[in-house]
Amino acid sequence: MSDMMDDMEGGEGVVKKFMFVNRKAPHGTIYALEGLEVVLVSAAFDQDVSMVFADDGVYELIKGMNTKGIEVKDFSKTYRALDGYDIEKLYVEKASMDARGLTEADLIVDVTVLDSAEMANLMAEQDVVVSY
Amino acid sequence: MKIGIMVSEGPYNHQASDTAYLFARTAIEKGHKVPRVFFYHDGVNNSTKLTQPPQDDRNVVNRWSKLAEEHGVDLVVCIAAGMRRGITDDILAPGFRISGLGQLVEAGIQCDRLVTFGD
Amino acid sequence: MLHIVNKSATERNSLESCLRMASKGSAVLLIEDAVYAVTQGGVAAAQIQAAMADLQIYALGPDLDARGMSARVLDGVKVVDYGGFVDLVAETNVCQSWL
Amino acid sequence: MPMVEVAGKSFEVDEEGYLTNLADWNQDIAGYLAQEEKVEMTDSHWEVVNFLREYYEEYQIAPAVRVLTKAISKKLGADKGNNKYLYELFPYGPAKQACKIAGLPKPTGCI
Repeated sequence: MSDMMDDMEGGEGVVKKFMFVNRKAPHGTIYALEGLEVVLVSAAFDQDVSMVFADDGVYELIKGMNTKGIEVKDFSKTYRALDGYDIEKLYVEKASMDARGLTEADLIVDVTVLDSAEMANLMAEQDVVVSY
Repeated sequence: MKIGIMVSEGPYNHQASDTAYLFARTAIEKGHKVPRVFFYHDGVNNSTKLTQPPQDDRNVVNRWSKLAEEHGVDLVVCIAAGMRRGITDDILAPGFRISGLGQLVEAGIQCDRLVTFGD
Repeated sequence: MLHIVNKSATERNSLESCLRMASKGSAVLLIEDAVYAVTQGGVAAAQIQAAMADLQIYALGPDLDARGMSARVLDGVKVVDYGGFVDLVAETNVCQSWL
Repeated sequence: MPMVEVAGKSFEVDEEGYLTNLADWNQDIAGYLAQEEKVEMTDSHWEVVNFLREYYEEYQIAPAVRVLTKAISKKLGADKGNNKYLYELFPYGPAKQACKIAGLPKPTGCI
Protein backbone atom coordinates (compact mmCIF):
# COMPACT_ATOMS: atom_id res chain seq x y z
CA MET A 1 0.00 0.00 0.00
CA SER A 2 1.30 3.45 -0.74
CA ASP A 3 2.05 6.09 1.82
CA MET A 4 0.79 8.87 -0.45
CA MET A 5 -2.81 8.64 0.60
CA ASP A 6 -2.87 9.87 4.18
CA ASP A 7 -6.62 10.23 3.94
CA MET A 8 -7.04 6.68 2.88
CA GLU A 9 -5.78 4.62 5.76
CA GLY A 10 -7.69 1.79 7.30
CA GLY A 11 -8.41 -0.05 4.07
CA GLU A 12 -6.55 -3.20 5.09
CA GLY A 13 -8.70 -6.28 5.32
CA VAL A 14 -11.56 -4.69 3.39
CA VAL A 15 -13.08 -6.99 0.79
CA LYS A 16 -15.10 -5.18 -1.83
CA LYS A 17 -17.02 -6.49 -4.80
CA PHE A 18 -15.06 -5.39 -7.86
CA MET A 19 -16.52 -5.80 -11.31
CA PHE A 20 -14.48 -5.26 -14.46
CA VAL A 21 -16.68 -4.64 -17.49
CA ASN A 22 -15.27 -5.55 -20.90
CA ARG A 23 -17.20 -4.10 -23.81
CA LYS A 24 -14.48 -3.66 -26.44
CA ALA A 25 -13.23 -6.04 -29.09
CA PRO A 26 -9.59 -7.12 -28.88
CA HIS A 27 -6.79 -5.81 -31.15
CA GLY A 28 -8.69 -2.88 -32.70
CA THR A 29 -7.92 -0.91 -29.55
CA ILE A 30 -5.77 -1.66 -26.51
CA TYR A 31 -8.60 -1.54 -23.95
CA ALA A 32 -9.09 -5.31 -23.77
CA LEU A 33 -5.39 -6.02 -23.17
CA GLU A 34 -4.81 -3.22 -20.66
CA GLY A 35 -8.10 -4.07 -18.99
CA LEU A 36 -6.91 -7.62 -18.48
CA GLU A 37 -3.71 -6.29 -16.93
CA VAL A 38 -5.75 -4.47 -14.27
CA VAL A 39 -7.68 -7.62 -13.48
CA LEU A 40 -4.49 -9.66 -13.02
CA VAL A 41 -3.12 -7.05 -10.63
CA SER A 42 -6.40 -6.88 -8.71
CA ALA A 43 -5.95 -10.56 -7.87
CA ALA A 44 -3.15 -9.63 -5.48
CA PHE A 45 -5.53 -7.56 -3.34
CA ASP A 46 -7.81 -10.41 -2.25
CA GLN A 47 -10.98 -8.70 -3.37
CA ASP A 48 -14.20 -10.29 -4.62
CA VAL A 49 -13.48 -9.90 -8.34
CA SER A 50 -15.77 -10.60 -11.26
CA MET A 51 -15.42 -9.93 -14.97
CA VAL A 52 -18.23 -9.15 -17.34
CA PHE A 53 -18.07 -9.55 -21.11
CA ALA A 54 -20.78 -7.69 -22.97
CA ASP A 55 -21.22 -6.07 -26.38
CA ASP A 56 -18.02 -6.45 -28.43
CA GLY A 57 -16.20 -7.53 -25.27
CA VAL A 58 -17.53 -11.02 -26.00
CA TYR A 59 -15.12 -11.15 -28.94
CA GLU A 60 -12.20 -11.10 -26.49
CA LEU A 61 -12.97 -14.71 -25.57
CA ILE A 62 -13.18 -16.24 -29.05
CA LYS A 63 -11.30 -19.50 -29.58
CA GLY A 64 -8.77 -19.93 -32.33
CA MET A 65 -7.26 -16.45 -32.60
CA ASN A 66 -4.06 -16.26 -34.60
CA THR A 67 -2.39 -12.88 -34.22
CA LYS A 68 0.87 -13.68 -36.02
CA GLY A 69 -0.15 -11.80 -39.14
CA ILE A 70 -0.81 -8.55 -37.27
CA GLU A 71 2.33 -9.01 -35.16
CA VAL A 72 0.68 -8.56 -31.78
CA LYS A 73 0.58 -10.85 -28.78
CA ASP A 74 -2.27 -13.34 -28.58
CA PHE A 75 -3.45 -12.38 -25.12
CA SER A 76 -6.64 -14.40 -25.50
CA LYS A 77 -4.56 -17.22 -23.99
CA THR A 78 -4.14 -15.16 -20.84
CA TYR A 79 -7.84 -15.42 -19.99
CA ARG A 80 -7.16 -19.09 -19.35
CA ALA A 81 -4.65 -18.10 -16.64
CA LEU A 82 -7.33 -16.25 -14.65
CA ASP A 83 -8.35 -19.44 -12.88
CA GLY A 84 -4.83 -19.74 -11.45
CA TYR A 85 -5.18 -16.18 -10.17
CA ASP A 86 -8.38 -17.23 -8.36
CA ILE A 87 -10.50 -15.09 -10.65
CA GLU A 88 -13.30 -17.48 -11.38
CA LYS A 89 -16.35 -15.29 -11.81
CA LEU A 90 -16.61 -14.65 -15.54
CA TYR A 91 -19.97 -13.54 -16.85
CA VAL A 92 -21.18 -13.10 -20.41
CA GLU A 93 -24.36 -11.29 -21.33
CA LYS A 94 -26.58 -13.58 -23.41
CA ALA A 95 -28.03 -10.83 -25.63
CA SER A 96 -24.51 -9.72 -26.61
CA MET A 97 -23.49 -13.28 -27.43
CA ASP A 98 -26.69 -13.94 -29.42
CA ALA A 99 -26.33 -10.71 -31.37
CA ARG A 100 -22.92 -11.90 -32.56
CA GLY A 101 -23.99 -15.40 -33.51
CA LEU A 102 -21.87 -16.92 -30.75
CA THR A 103 -22.42 -19.61 -28.15
CA GLU A 104 -20.47 -20.74 -25.09
CA ALA A 105 -18.80 -23.39 -27.24
CA ASP A 106 -17.02 -20.60 -29.16
CA LEU A 107 -15.33 -19.25 -26.04
CA ILE A 108 -11.83 -20.01 -24.76
CA VAL A 109 -12.85 -20.16 -21.07
CA ASP A 110 -15.82 -21.37 -19.03
CA VAL A 111 -18.27 -18.57 -18.34
CA THR A 112 -21.63 -18.05 -16.71
CA VAL A 113 -24.19 -16.74 -19.16
CA LEU A 114 -26.65 -14.22 -17.73
CA ASP A 115 -29.64 -12.54 -19.30
CA SER A 116 -29.74 -8.74 -19.27
CA ALA A 117 -31.88 -8.49 -16.15
CA GLU A 118 -29.58 -10.83 -14.22
CA MET A 119 -26.61 -8.79 -15.39
CA ALA A 120 -28.34 -5.60 -14.24
CA ASN A 121 -28.87 -7.03 -10.77
CA LEU A 122 -25.31 -8.32 -10.51
CA MET A 123 -23.95 -4.92 -11.54
CA ALA A 124 -26.14 -3.06 -9.06
CA GLU A 125 -24.83 -5.08 -6.13
CA GLN A 126 -21.14 -4.24 -6.75
CA ASP A 127 -19.03 -1.86 -4.68
CA VAL A 128 -16.74 -0.82 -7.53
CA VAL A 129 -17.34 -1.12 -11.28
CA VAL A 130 -14.36 -0.49 -13.53
CA SER A 131 -14.86 -0.19 -17.25
CA TYR A 132 -12.56 0.61 -20.11
CA MET B 1 -17.00 11.40 0.88
CA LYS B 2 -13.86 10.10 -0.85
CA ILE B 3 -14.24 9.93 -4.61
CA GLY B 4 -11.51 8.28 -6.68
CA ILE B 5 -11.24 8.97 -10.40
CA MET B 6 -9.83 7.07 -13.37
CA VAL B 7 -9.00 8.92 -16.59
CA SER B 8 -8.55 6.70 -19.64
CA GLU B 9 -8.04 9.17 -22.49
CA GLY B 10 -5.37 11.68 -23.37
CA PRO B 11 -6.01 15.43 -23.30
CA TYR B 12 -7.45 17.39 -26.23
CA ASN B 13 -8.36 14.39 -28.39
CA HIS B 14 -11.30 13.41 -26.20
CA GLN B 15 -13.42 15.30 -23.70
CA ALA B 16 -12.86 12.69 -20.96
CA SER B 17 -10.02 14.53 -19.25
CA ASP B 18 -11.97 17.82 -19.24
CA THR B 19 -15.06 16.22 -17.76
CA ALA B 20 -12.97 14.38 -15.17
CA TYR B 21 -11.24 17.61 -14.16
CA LEU B 22 -14.46 19.62 -13.89
CA PHE B 23 -16.04 16.79 -11.93
CA ALA B 24 -13.05 16.58 -9.57
CA ARG B 25 -12.91 20.33 -9.02
CA THR B 26 -16.63 20.51 -8.33
CA ALA B 27 -16.50 17.54 -5.94
CA ILE B 28 -13.77 19.30 -3.96
CA GLU B 29 -15.71 22.59 -3.97
CA LYS B 30 -18.68 20.71 -2.56
CA GLY B 31 -16.61 19.42 0.34
CA HIS B 32 -15.78 15.93 -0.92
CA LYS B 33 -12.27 14.58 -1.08
CA VAL B 34 -10.64 13.40 -4.27
CA PRO B 35 -7.68 11.49 -2.85
CA ARG B 36 -6.44 10.10 -6.14
CA VAL B 37 -6.81 10.41 -9.90
CA PHE B 38 -5.43 7.39 -11.75
CA PHE B 39 -4.36 7.87 -15.37
CA TYR B 40 -4.59 4.75 -17.49
CA HIS B 41 -4.58 3.78 -21.19
CA ASP B 42 -3.90 6.97 -23.25
CA GLY B 43 -4.85 8.89 -20.10
CA VAL B 44 -1.16 8.72 -19.17
CA ASN B 45 -0.62 11.48 -21.76
CA ASN B 46 -2.25 13.95 -19.37
CA SER B 47 0.94 13.95 -17.33
CA THR B 48 3.59 15.34 -19.64
CA LYS B 49 5.01 18.78 -19.09
CA LEU B 50 6.02 18.87 -22.76
CA THR B 51 2.41 19.74 -23.63
CA GLN B 52 2.12 23.23 -25.15
CA PRO B 53 -1.45 24.19 -25.99
CA PRO B 54 -2.14 27.58 -27.62
CA GLN B 55 -2.55 30.41 -25.12
CA ASP B 56 -6.26 30.86 -25.85
CA ASP B 57 -6.99 27.23 -24.94
CA ARG B 58 -7.24 25.61 -21.52
CA ASN B 59 -4.06 23.98 -20.26
CA VAL B 60 -5.21 20.51 -19.31
CA VAL B 61 -1.92 19.39 -17.79
CA ASN B 62 -1.38 22.53 -15.70
CA ARG B 63 -4.95 22.33 -14.44
CA TRP B 64 -4.32 18.86 -13.03
CA SER B 65 -1.03 19.99 -11.49
CA LYS B 66 -2.77 22.91 -9.81
CA LEU B 67 -5.48 20.64 -8.41
CA ALA B 68 -2.75 18.41 -6.95
CA GLU B 69 -0.92 21.35 -5.44
CA GLU B 70 -3.95 23.07 -3.94
CA HIS B 71 -5.93 20.06 -2.78
CA GLY B 72 -3.40 17.29 -2.33
CA VAL B 73 -4.86 15.16 -5.10
CA ASP B 74 -2.54 12.23 -5.78
CA LEU B 75 -2.08 12.09 -9.57
CA VAL B 76 -0.90 8.58 -10.44
CA VAL B 77 0.26 7.57 -13.90
CA CYS B 78 0.22 3.83 -14.61
CA ILE B 79 3.75 2.60 -15.14
CA ALA B 80 2.88 -0.16 -17.60
CA ALA B 81 0.65 2.07 -19.74
CA GLY B 82 3.14 4.94 -19.40
CA MET B 83 6.14 2.88 -20.49
CA ARG B 84 4.29 1.81 -23.62
CA ARG B 85 3.65 5.45 -24.48
CA GLY B 86 7.00 6.95 -23.58
CA ILE B 87 5.99 8.59 -20.32
CA THR B 88 8.97 8.71 -17.97
CA ASP B 89 9.77 10.50 -14.70
CA ASP B 90 11.78 13.22 -16.39
CA ILE B 91 8.86 14.52 -18.44
CA LEU B 92 6.23 14.49 -15.68
CA ALA B 93 4.45 17.73 -14.85
CA PRO B 94 4.35 18.77 -11.16
CA GLY B 95 2.06 16.71 -8.95
CA PHE B 96 2.13 13.58 -11.10
CA ARG B 97 3.94 10.40 -10.12
CA ILE B 98 4.40 7.07 -11.86
CA SER B 99 3.28 3.96 -10.04
CA GLY B 100 1.64 0.60 -10.54
CA LEU B 101 -1.85 -0.53 -11.41
CA GLY B 102 -2.25 -1.59 -7.80
CA GLN B 103 -2.81 2.10 -7.05
CA LEU B 104 -6.04 1.96 -9.04
CA VAL B 105 -7.26 -1.11 -7.19
CA GLU B 106 -6.23 0.51 -3.90
CA ALA B 107 -8.23 3.64 -4.78
CA GLY B 108 -11.22 1.41 -5.49
CA ILE B 109 -10.85 -0.26 -2.11
CA GLN B 110 -10.23 2.87 -0.07
CA CYS B 111 -12.49 5.43 -1.74
CA ASP B 112 -16.26 5.45 -1.28
CA ARG B 113 -16.73 5.81 -5.05
CA LEU B 114 -14.65 5.31 -8.16
CA VAL B 115 -15.70 7.16 -11.31
CA THR B 116 -14.25 6.36 -14.74
CA PHE B 117 -13.88 8.90 -17.53
CA GLY B 118 -12.79 7.63 -20.92
CA ASP B 119 -13.72 6.77 -24.46
CA MET C 1 -26.91 2.66 -9.11
CA LEU C 2 -25.72 5.39 -11.48
CA HIS C 3 -24.99 4.66 -15.13
CA ILE C 4 -22.94 7.22 -17.02
CA VAL C 5 -23.08 7.29 -20.82
CA ASN C 6 -20.81 9.55 -22.86
CA LYS C 7 -21.30 8.26 -26.43
CA SER C 8 -23.56 9.59 -29.12
CA ALA C 9 -26.37 7.06 -29.51
CA THR C 10 -26.16 7.40 -33.29
CA GLU C 11 -22.47 6.49 -33.28
CA ARG C 12 -22.18 3.68 -30.74
CA ASN C 13 -24.41 1.26 -28.87
CA SER C 14 -23.43 2.38 -25.35
CA LEU C 15 -26.81 3.93 -24.55
CA GLU C 16 -28.71 0.93 -25.87
CA SER C 17 -26.56 -1.48 -23.84
CA CYS C 18 -26.83 0.69 -20.76
CA LEU C 19 -30.62 0.79 -20.95
CA ARG C 20 -30.71 -2.97 -21.47
CA MET C 21 -28.53 -3.67 -18.42
CA ALA C 22 -29.75 -0.96 -16.03
CA SER C 23 -31.87 -2.31 -13.19
CA LYS C 24 -35.19 -0.69 -12.40
CA GLY C 25 -34.87 2.48 -10.35
CA SER C 26 -31.33 3.21 -11.52
CA ALA C 27 -30.21 6.65 -12.60
CA VAL C 28 -28.75 7.22 -16.07
CA LEU C 29 -26.67 10.34 -16.64
CA LEU C 30 -25.84 11.38 -20.18
CA ILE C 31 -22.69 13.46 -20.64
CA GLU C 32 -20.45 14.58 -23.50
CA ASP C 33 -21.75 13.39 -26.89
CA ALA C 34 -24.42 11.23 -25.24
CA VAL C 35 -26.54 14.32 -24.52
CA TYR C 36 -27.79 14.38 -28.12
CA ALA C 37 -29.91 11.34 -27.19
CA VAL C 38 -32.25 13.38 -24.97
CA THR C 39 -33.16 15.91 -27.64
CA GLN C 40 -36.50 16.13 -29.44
CA GLY C 41 -36.77 14.53 -32.84
CA GLY C 42 -33.61 12.49 -32.46
CA VAL C 43 -33.50 8.76 -33.21
CA ALA C 44 -32.97 7.93 -29.53
CA ALA C 45 -35.88 10.05 -28.27
CA ALA C 46 -38.39 7.20 -28.28
CA GLN C 47 -35.90 4.94 -26.50
CA ILE C 48 -35.31 7.55 -23.81
CA GLN C 49 -39.02 8.20 -23.35
CA ALA C 50 -39.71 4.49 -22.94
CA ALA C 51 -36.82 4.12 -20.51
CA MET C 52 -38.19 6.88 -18.26
CA ALA C 53 -40.84 4.46 -17.01
CA ASP C 54 -38.21 2.51 -15.05
CA LEU C 55 -35.19 4.79 -14.89
CA GLN C 56 -34.33 8.34 -13.90
CA ILE C 57 -32.77 10.08 -16.90
CA TYR C 58 -30.36 12.96 -16.34
CA ALA C 59 -28.29 15.01 -18.77
CA LEU C 60 -25.32 17.26 -18.06
CA GLY C 61 -26.35 20.90 -18.74
CA PRO C 62 -22.92 22.28 -19.67
CA ASP C 63 -22.60 19.58 -22.35
CA LEU C 64 -26.08 20.42 -23.73
CA ASP C 65 -25.24 24.14 -23.75
CA ALA C 66 -21.90 23.55 -25.45
CA ARG C 67 -23.68 21.65 -28.22
CA GLY C 68 -26.52 24.13 -28.67
CA MET C 69 -29.06 21.53 -27.55
CA SER C 70 -30.41 22.93 -24.27
CA ALA C 71 -33.68 24.19 -25.75
CA ARG C 72 -34.48 20.82 -27.27
CA VAL C 73 -34.37 18.60 -24.19
CA LEU C 74 -37.18 16.06 -23.90
CA ASP C 75 -39.75 16.51 -21.14
CA GLY C 76 -38.98 14.45 -18.05
CA VAL C 77 -35.21 14.56 -18.49
CA LYS C 78 -33.54 16.24 -15.52
CA VAL C 79 -30.76 18.61 -16.48
CA VAL C 80 -27.94 18.85 -13.91
CA ASP C 81 -24.72 20.83 -13.66
CA TYR C 82 -21.38 19.40 -12.45
CA GLY C 83 -22.60 19.86 -8.88
CA GLY C 84 -25.61 17.70 -9.70
CA PHE C 85 -23.28 15.14 -11.30
CA VAL C 86 -21.26 14.98 -8.08
CA ASP C 87 -24.46 14.63 -6.03
CA LEU C 88 -25.64 11.74 -8.21
CA VAL C 89 -22.34 9.93 -7.68
CA ALA C 90 -22.49 10.56 -3.94
CA GLU C 91 -26.13 9.52 -3.59
CA THR C 92 -25.89 6.24 -5.47
CA ASN C 93 -23.97 3.25 -4.11
CA VAL C 94 -21.94 2.53 -7.25
CA CYS C 95 -21.48 3.91 -10.75
CA GLN C 96 -20.62 2.38 -14.10
CA SER C 97 -19.36 4.29 -17.13
CA TRP C 98 -20.52 2.90 -20.49
CA LEU C 99 -17.45 3.85 -22.50
CA MET D 1 21.11 -1.37 -26.71
CA PRO D 2 24.08 -3.58 -25.75
CA MET D 3 24.83 -6.58 -27.92
CA VAL D 4 26.13 -9.79 -26.39
CA GLU D 5 27.76 -12.74 -28.12
CA VAL D 6 26.97 -16.26 -26.98
CA ALA D 7 28.11 -19.43 -28.73
CA GLY D 8 28.99 -17.50 -31.85
CA LYS D 9 25.64 -15.71 -32.15
CA SER D 10 24.97 -12.15 -31.07
CA PHE D 11 21.80 -10.95 -29.43
CA GLU D 12 20.49 -7.81 -27.82
CA VAL D 13 19.79 -7.13 -24.14
CA ASP D 14 18.39 -4.02 -22.45
CA GLU D 15 20.12 -1.87 -19.81
CA GLU D 16 19.08 -4.29 -17.08
CA GLY D 17 20.29 -7.29 -19.02
CA TYR D 18 16.91 -8.63 -20.09
CA LEU D 19 16.70 -10.27 -23.47
CA THR D 20 15.19 -7.78 -25.94
CA ASN D 21 13.77 -10.25 -28.46
CA LEU D 22 12.16 -13.11 -26.65
CA ALA D 23 12.33 -15.28 -29.76
CA ASP D 24 16.18 -15.24 -29.49
CA TRP D 25 16.11 -17.40 -26.39
CA ASN D 26 17.96 -20.69 -26.31
CA GLN D 27 19.74 -22.76 -23.65
CA ASP D 28 23.10 -21.11 -24.31
CA ILE D 29 21.59 -17.67 -23.80
CA ALA D 30 19.89 -18.88 -20.62
CA GLY D 31 23.30 -20.07 -19.42
CA TYR D 32 24.79 -16.65 -20.17
CA LEU D 33 21.92 -14.78 -18.44
CA ALA D 34 22.30 -17.07 -15.40
CA GLN D 35 26.03 -16.37 -15.28
CA GLU D 36 25.30 -12.63 -15.30
CA GLU D 37 22.94 -13.18 -12.36
CA LYS D 38 25.58 -15.34 -10.63
CA VAL D 39 23.21 -18.27 -10.58
CA GLU D 40 24.76 -21.68 -11.13
CA MET D 41 22.24 -23.64 -13.14
CA THR D 42 21.42 -27.13 -11.82
CA ASP D 43 18.65 -29.50 -12.87
CA SER D 44 16.45 -27.89 -10.21
CA HIS D 45 17.06 -24.45 -11.74
CA TRP D 46 16.29 -25.74 -15.22
CA GLU D 47 13.12 -27.33 -13.94
CA VAL D 48 11.82 -23.94 -12.79
CA VAL D 49 13.06 -22.11 -15.88
CA ASN D 50 11.43 -24.63 -18.17
CA PHE D 51 8.26 -24.48 -16.13
CA LEU D 52 8.17 -20.69 -16.58
CA ARG D 53 8.69 -21.01 -20.32
CA GLU D 54 5.87 -23.51 -20.58
CA TYR D 55 3.63 -21.25 -18.50
CA TYR D 56 4.46 -18.31 -20.73
CA GLU D 57 3.88 -20.33 -23.88
CA GLU D 58 0.48 -21.41 -22.62
CA TYR D 59 -0.77 -18.13 -21.10
CA GLN D 60 1.38 -15.37 -22.67
CA ILE D 61 2.25 -13.85 -19.29
CA ALA D 62 4.87 -14.31 -16.60
CA PRO D 63 2.93 -15.50 -13.54
CA ALA D 64 2.74 -13.55 -10.28
CA VAL D 65 4.95 -15.24 -7.68
CA ARG D 66 1.92 -16.43 -5.72
CA VAL D 67 0.46 -17.97 -8.86
CA LEU D 68 3.83 -19.49 -9.78
CA THR D 69 4.27 -21.24 -6.44
CA LYS D 70 0.75 -22.61 -6.61
CA ALA D 71 1.22 -23.85 -10.18
CA ILE D 72 4.61 -25.42 -9.40
CA SER D 73 3.13 -27.04 -6.34
CA LYS D 74 0.47 -28.60 -8.48
CA LYS D 75 2.86 -29.86 -11.13
CA LEU D 76 6.12 -30.58 -9.30
CA GLY D 77 4.97 -31.05 -5.70
CA ALA D 78 4.49 -28.92 -2.61
CA ASP D 79 8.16 -29.27 -1.60
CA LYS D 80 9.03 -27.18 -4.68
CA GLY D 81 5.99 -24.94 -4.86
CA ASN D 82 6.98 -22.56 -2.09
CA ASN D 83 8.91 -19.33 -1.70
CA LYS D 84 11.68 -20.86 0.38
CA TYR D 85 12.61 -23.38 -2.29
CA LEU D 86 12.41 -20.84 -5.12
CA TYR D 87 14.43 -18.20 -3.28
CA GLU D 88 17.12 -20.76 -2.48
CA LEU D 89 17.47 -21.36 -6.20
CA PHE D 90 17.06 -17.71 -7.20
CA PRO D 91 18.20 -15.50 -4.29
CA TYR D 92 16.93 -12.27 -5.86
CA GLY D 93 13.51 -13.76 -6.43
CA PRO D 94 11.91 -16.02 -8.99
CA ALA D 95 10.04 -13.11 -10.59
CA LYS D 96 13.20 -11.22 -11.31
CA GLN D 97 15.92 -13.82 -11.81
CA ALA D 98 14.14 -16.93 -13.03
CA CYS D 99 12.01 -14.96 -15.49
CA LYS D 100 15.10 -13.19 -16.80
CA ILE D 101 16.97 -16.44 -17.32
CA ALA D 102 13.89 -17.96 -18.93
CA GLY D 103 13.77 -15.06 -21.36
CA LEU D 104 10.37 -13.81 -20.24
CA PRO D 105 9.33 -10.15 -20.37
CA LYS D 106 10.57 -7.88 -17.62
CA PRO D 107 7.97 -7.48 -14.85
CA THR D 108 6.59 -3.95 -14.99
CA GLY D 109 6.24 -3.78 -11.23
CA CYS D 110 2.55 -3.20 -11.34
CA ILE D 111 1.80 -3.43 -7.65
